Amino acid sequence: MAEQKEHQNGIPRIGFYICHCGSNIASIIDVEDVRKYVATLPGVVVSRDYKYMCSDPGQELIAQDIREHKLERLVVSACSPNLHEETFRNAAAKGGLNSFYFQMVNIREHASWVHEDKAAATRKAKDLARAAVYRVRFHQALEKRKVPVDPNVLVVGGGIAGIHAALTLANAGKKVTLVEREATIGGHMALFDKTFPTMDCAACILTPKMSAVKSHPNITLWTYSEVEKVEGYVGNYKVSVKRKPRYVNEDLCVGCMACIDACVFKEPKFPDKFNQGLGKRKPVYIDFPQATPKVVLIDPATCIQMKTGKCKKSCADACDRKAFDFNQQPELKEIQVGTIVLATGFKTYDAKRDALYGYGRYPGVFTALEIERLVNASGPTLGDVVLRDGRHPKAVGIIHCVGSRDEKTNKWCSRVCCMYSLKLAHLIKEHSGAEVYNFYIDMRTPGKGYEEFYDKLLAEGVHFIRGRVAEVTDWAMTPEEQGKLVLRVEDTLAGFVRRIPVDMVVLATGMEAQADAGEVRHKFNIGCGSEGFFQERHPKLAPVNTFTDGIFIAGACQGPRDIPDTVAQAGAAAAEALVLIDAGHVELEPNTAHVVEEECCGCKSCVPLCPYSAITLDEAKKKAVINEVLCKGCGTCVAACPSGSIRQNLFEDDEIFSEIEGVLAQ
Amino acid sequence: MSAKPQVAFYWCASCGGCEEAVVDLAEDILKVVEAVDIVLWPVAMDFKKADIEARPDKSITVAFINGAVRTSEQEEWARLLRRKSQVVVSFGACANMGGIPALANQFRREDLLKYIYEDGPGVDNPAKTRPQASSQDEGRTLSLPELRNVVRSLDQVIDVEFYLPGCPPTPKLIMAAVQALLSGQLPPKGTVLSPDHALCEECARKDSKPVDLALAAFKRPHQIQIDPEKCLLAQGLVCMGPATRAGCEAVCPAGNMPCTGCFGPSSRVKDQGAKFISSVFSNIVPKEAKEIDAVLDGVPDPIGTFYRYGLSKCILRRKLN
Amino acid sequence: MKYLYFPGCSLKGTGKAYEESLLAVFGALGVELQELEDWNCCGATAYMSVDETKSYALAGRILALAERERLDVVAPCSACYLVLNKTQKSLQEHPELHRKVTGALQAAGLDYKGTVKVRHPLDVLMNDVGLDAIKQKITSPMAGHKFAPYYGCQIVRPYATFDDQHNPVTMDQILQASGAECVEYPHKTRCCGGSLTGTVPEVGLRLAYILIKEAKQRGAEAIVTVCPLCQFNLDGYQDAIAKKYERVDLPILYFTQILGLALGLPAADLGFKRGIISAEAVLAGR
Amino acid sequence: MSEQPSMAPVVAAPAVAFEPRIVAFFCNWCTYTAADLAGVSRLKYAPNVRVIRVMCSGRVDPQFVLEAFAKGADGVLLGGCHPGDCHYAEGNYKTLRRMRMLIRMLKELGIEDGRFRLEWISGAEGDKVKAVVNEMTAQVRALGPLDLPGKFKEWDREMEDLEQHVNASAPQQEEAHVR
Repeated sequence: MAEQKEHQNGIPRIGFYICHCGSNIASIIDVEDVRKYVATLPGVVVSRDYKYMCSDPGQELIAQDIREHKLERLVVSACSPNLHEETFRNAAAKGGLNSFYFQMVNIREHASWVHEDKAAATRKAKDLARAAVYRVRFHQALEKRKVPVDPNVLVVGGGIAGIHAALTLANAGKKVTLVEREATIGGHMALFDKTFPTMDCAACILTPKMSAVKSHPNITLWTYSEVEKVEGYVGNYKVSVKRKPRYVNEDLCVGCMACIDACVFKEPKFPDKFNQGLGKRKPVYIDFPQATPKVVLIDPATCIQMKTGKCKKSCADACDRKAFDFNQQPELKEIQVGTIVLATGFKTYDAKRDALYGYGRYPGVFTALEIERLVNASGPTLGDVVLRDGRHPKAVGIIHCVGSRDEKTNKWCSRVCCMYSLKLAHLIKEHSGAEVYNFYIDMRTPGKGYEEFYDKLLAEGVHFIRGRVAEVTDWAMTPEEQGKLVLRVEDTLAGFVRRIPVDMVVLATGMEAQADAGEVRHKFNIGCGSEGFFQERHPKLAPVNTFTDGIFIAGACQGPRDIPDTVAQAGAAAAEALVLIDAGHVELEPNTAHVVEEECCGCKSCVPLCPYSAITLDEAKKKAVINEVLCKGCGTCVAACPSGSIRQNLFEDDEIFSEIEGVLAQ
Repeated sequence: MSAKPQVAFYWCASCGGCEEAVVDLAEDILKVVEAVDIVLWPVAMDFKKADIEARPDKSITVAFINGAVRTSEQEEWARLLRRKSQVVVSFGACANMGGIPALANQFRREDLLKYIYEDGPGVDNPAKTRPQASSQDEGRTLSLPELRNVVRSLDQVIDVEFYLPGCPPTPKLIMAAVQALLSGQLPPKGTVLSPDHALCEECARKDSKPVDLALAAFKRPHQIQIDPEKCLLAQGLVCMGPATRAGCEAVCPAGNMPCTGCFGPSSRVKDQGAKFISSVFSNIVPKEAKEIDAVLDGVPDPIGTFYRYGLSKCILRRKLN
Repeated sequence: MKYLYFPGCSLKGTGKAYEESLLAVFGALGVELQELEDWNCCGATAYMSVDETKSYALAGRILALAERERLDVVAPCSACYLVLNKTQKSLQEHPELHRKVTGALQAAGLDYKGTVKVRHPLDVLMNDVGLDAIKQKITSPMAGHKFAPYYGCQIVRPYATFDDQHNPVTMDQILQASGAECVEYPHKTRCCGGSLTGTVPEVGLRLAYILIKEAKQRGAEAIVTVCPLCQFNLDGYQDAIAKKYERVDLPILYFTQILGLALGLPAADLGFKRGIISAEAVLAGR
Repeated sequence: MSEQPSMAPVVAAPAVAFEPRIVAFFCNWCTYTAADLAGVSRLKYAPNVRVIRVMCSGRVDPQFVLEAFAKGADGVLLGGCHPGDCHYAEGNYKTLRRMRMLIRMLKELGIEDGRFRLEWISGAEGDKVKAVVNEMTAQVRALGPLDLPGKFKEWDREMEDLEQHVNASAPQQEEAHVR
């Protein structure tokens, strides 16, 4: 339906369109009423409602009206501009109208979806439409800014996500710098023995990719390094990376490990972080045999030479390539890239927080990651599943959802724990022959071959008890419980409380954001959700984009996910980066600010307000000047210019004042 | 009727400073007198209201009206002169923005009258007598002008063509305005007859203003020894210069006093006080509300500081109560 | 450091040993306790279930009296601590209730704005005094002694204000600071039997028996607690437990008594004589 | 002189219940996104707020707040990213500083506390949008209508008689200059 009329005394000719969005909008907002009302507003010559404005026919309707009715301005009432502003700008352009003669009204996310009172929601829709109609009169023709995109890419994080993204980009011929905080790439996946549900060996599928990274001519691999600072904007980022000292020259070391044998500590003595503290290592070490790069490093906290300067340095003597350098200093490197993929991963939940599960109090309680190392053929026990006192467990209880789906700790489902618990149950049973009990709230096995894997475990005779474990205790109430850990649980299928005595308890700890995710996101100027994971631009339609253009996220830094999903997402992030690189340039919103030279008095009030140093004082003219390339369009200087001499495209004073007037006019 | 342009001067709620400013034209006033016929100037010449009422409408070429409008009498005069004049020039800060009298918009009329006629320290009025709009005396009815609830700028009462800013306008600006009017080369209606950029442009201290003021405290002029060369804001003084229209040639800063904003804002700014706040306070040092508040305590009278001449033209116009 | 002291009925009656040792210990640590004047019954848990609003008013009166002194209130009895905290929280969260209660208080010439903080002695020792300051004043460490630290239910549930809800450790750390050892005691917040010993004795006694037996089995020479009702239950029913199950004979002490000894205070000032099960072994050599 | 009650509230007891009109300025990156999230999550909240989108809370000129009141808003809500979280590094600190002064000014000019509110709401806090909007709506509803446009009219009514009086003596054919 539509109202049309001829217009009118100097006010631009405005077309107004309101979207039903199926029933998303129309079931709450009386779109016809809004359409009729807006038709009465000054300047509006066409007012229409349509089922789906964003559809091709919807857009065509606009383009046609622009031509037929000589529309000079366009207002669309639909969903959030974050979703479809671009769509309707294009529709305007198709009709021959400058894209920026357009204003979008958000009546779905901000009205129909959040209100129940139809009359009130309709009133609100009218107010918002009127505001846009008032505002759009003042819009000006603008062009997007084009800036070139540097084809080099930075990938942060060398887990499976970062590895996959780096290789994808490198294979496409782009130069990639991969920065990893630890001494080796591989991330959490390198800790695993097998991967569910196919049970293929994690090392077998991961290590070829790790060495491909190392040898790829397009990849520069910087491990033991951290990003210090990021400056610039999409297409043009300047990144400072700190390379931490290994005290071993990376270019000289060939990973023969003769130095480790030669170390003055004859036996490994210090807790081995890679093996979750279950094994020991020397002050000079390599995380694991397939570490990439295969370069040793020295832990300055335990190395005698580093601590006292009084060691005979047998390690250095054993190195025939003279790779040791006890005076190595941190090095700051600067690189230029156009896009960045963040794949900084996750951390596991601290099991000590669930005091009743006894982690840290009872030696028989383990985290899942510790078990991953115990069942690993190259782990500290070479795959032997043993308790901390060396005994072999006869019964093992796996508690699901530790630090997941819990009002008191983390509310979210960590998505991987059910599946890895099944995997560990299988491996523990296989390696030790123990009885294995899984204690679960719900079994969540949504994935290809996942449910089948669960079926297989049931057939293998692994026990499944549906119930959340209340506590793990060493309090024996019967002689059979003596010397055991007892899991007290309400079996919700059987309908009574059970006590299951076991020798080993495995806590299936959930996934959390990295402890420093908050700092990292500040460095890269992206957001975090309330759970602390990096925030994607749109949960469905832009899952690897962030609110900062040119910065993409992949893997568990965005939220809990398993390896297949992580790899898929890493590929997606790489593809998004390639889109920018291959386009060669990006178009930036023209919402920059500029100083009107003849109005400016050179008071400098604006200069210190700009976080990007885009404003400077032209010393000859004594006027402020804004560098449009550096300006990101926040408008802080515009609001603060005491003589109103700074303007901001798309957010001009008269645009906002008329929006205020419009939204309140009755 | 003479062929010379007919000019009227009138004053509403004002201190007389604007009249002084006309006299300050010095010998130039002779040129003015030669070029025009003055048909009304209560401070200097003896014309009556009846003389004006008797004139045909629009027979006065230009009327210069200074002072804020607070009483019914001022309103009546303003409306009368509007009717009789082709051009009305709002003259000086009080006519333009309410001026100092508009600070009364912070108080209710009743509270003001009560204070002045009853509670003030020097008042001896046991009968609590107050002036009445109409009263009887020996059989005659005496009337007094009504005191309005709101102090208004001239353009809140009548339509005006031009504005001469300042408390008072400088002789230079007055002379330029008169010449423009006489020559008939008139700017668009609504123009303020002074340069449309901020005062810093004209201030000798401008170059000494650091890029980043980084203010951690505000001072009042009596609290510090003011450096005669350095930017006053940089010394922690509230100088309204950046938010005030140029044209006075920065006479106050030249006299070692901060600008108090009498020229009003630039044409791009609706509310001088709000805009000044936005500019100067955005850049103070602290980041926490509590610490910010401690800095703001250094400006004990925000309205009197940011709207010293402009409360009538504040977007909110007056205190609500 | 100065606090208001709300003793409640227990510390003046069955829990006299708690009061004596608490006052002695706080005195030795330089913490001043000023007894709240004209205090009344907190209403404990029983009154809440009879008439909630009135019981809030009853506890509200205590808070109102305390607010006038502008000091934090120390409530050593677990029931008092819980009731006062609950009242404080409920008044804060429910304006209607707050209005009713202040109405009642105003009728008695009182008022309550909601500013009082109710503190537990463990909280004060840990967070205001500090472990380091305590350690510095230890003159006769309790080396060689092993205790089962028992917190009971009320100081950590439902409000865990200063310690973990399921595995509180504050008392463990204070006992360790005094030189003693704490046995692994997973029963530390399990029910002591509470009022059940009076109403359903077979359940109450069983619960108490488990606590005592487990503590002894784990090598503790005494259970150390913070709650006068727990202390009374566990100490007073050991004969009945002996008749029904077995004789355990484990002393039940207050943590302030142990800390007092370590601070070098004379046992006579710490109420040791008041216990039913003799604590001779703990006092040996002192 | 007679006392005229022209400073009294213009609005008599309204026939229908008073529904506050609140103008909100939300920054694009945090609070606007949070409002979108509230929508996507189908949270329900009071329909009294009208959002004006700005890129950063730093773009919000105190003039906008005053103008919103003057044009009839009963309340003004300003939403930005949490301190330290600004998409533009520090825009929200600048907002906070100038708005602290604006708050003082509003107080001096008799605008009640609850009518202007500055809130930090991150893109993930859809529930906070709901809570803040509901809370502020209730608060402003309790304060009653501000209705500055009505007040302005009411204030100027004291000039009407005289205006008519002066106009009455004006010649008919002349276009009167008075407003």
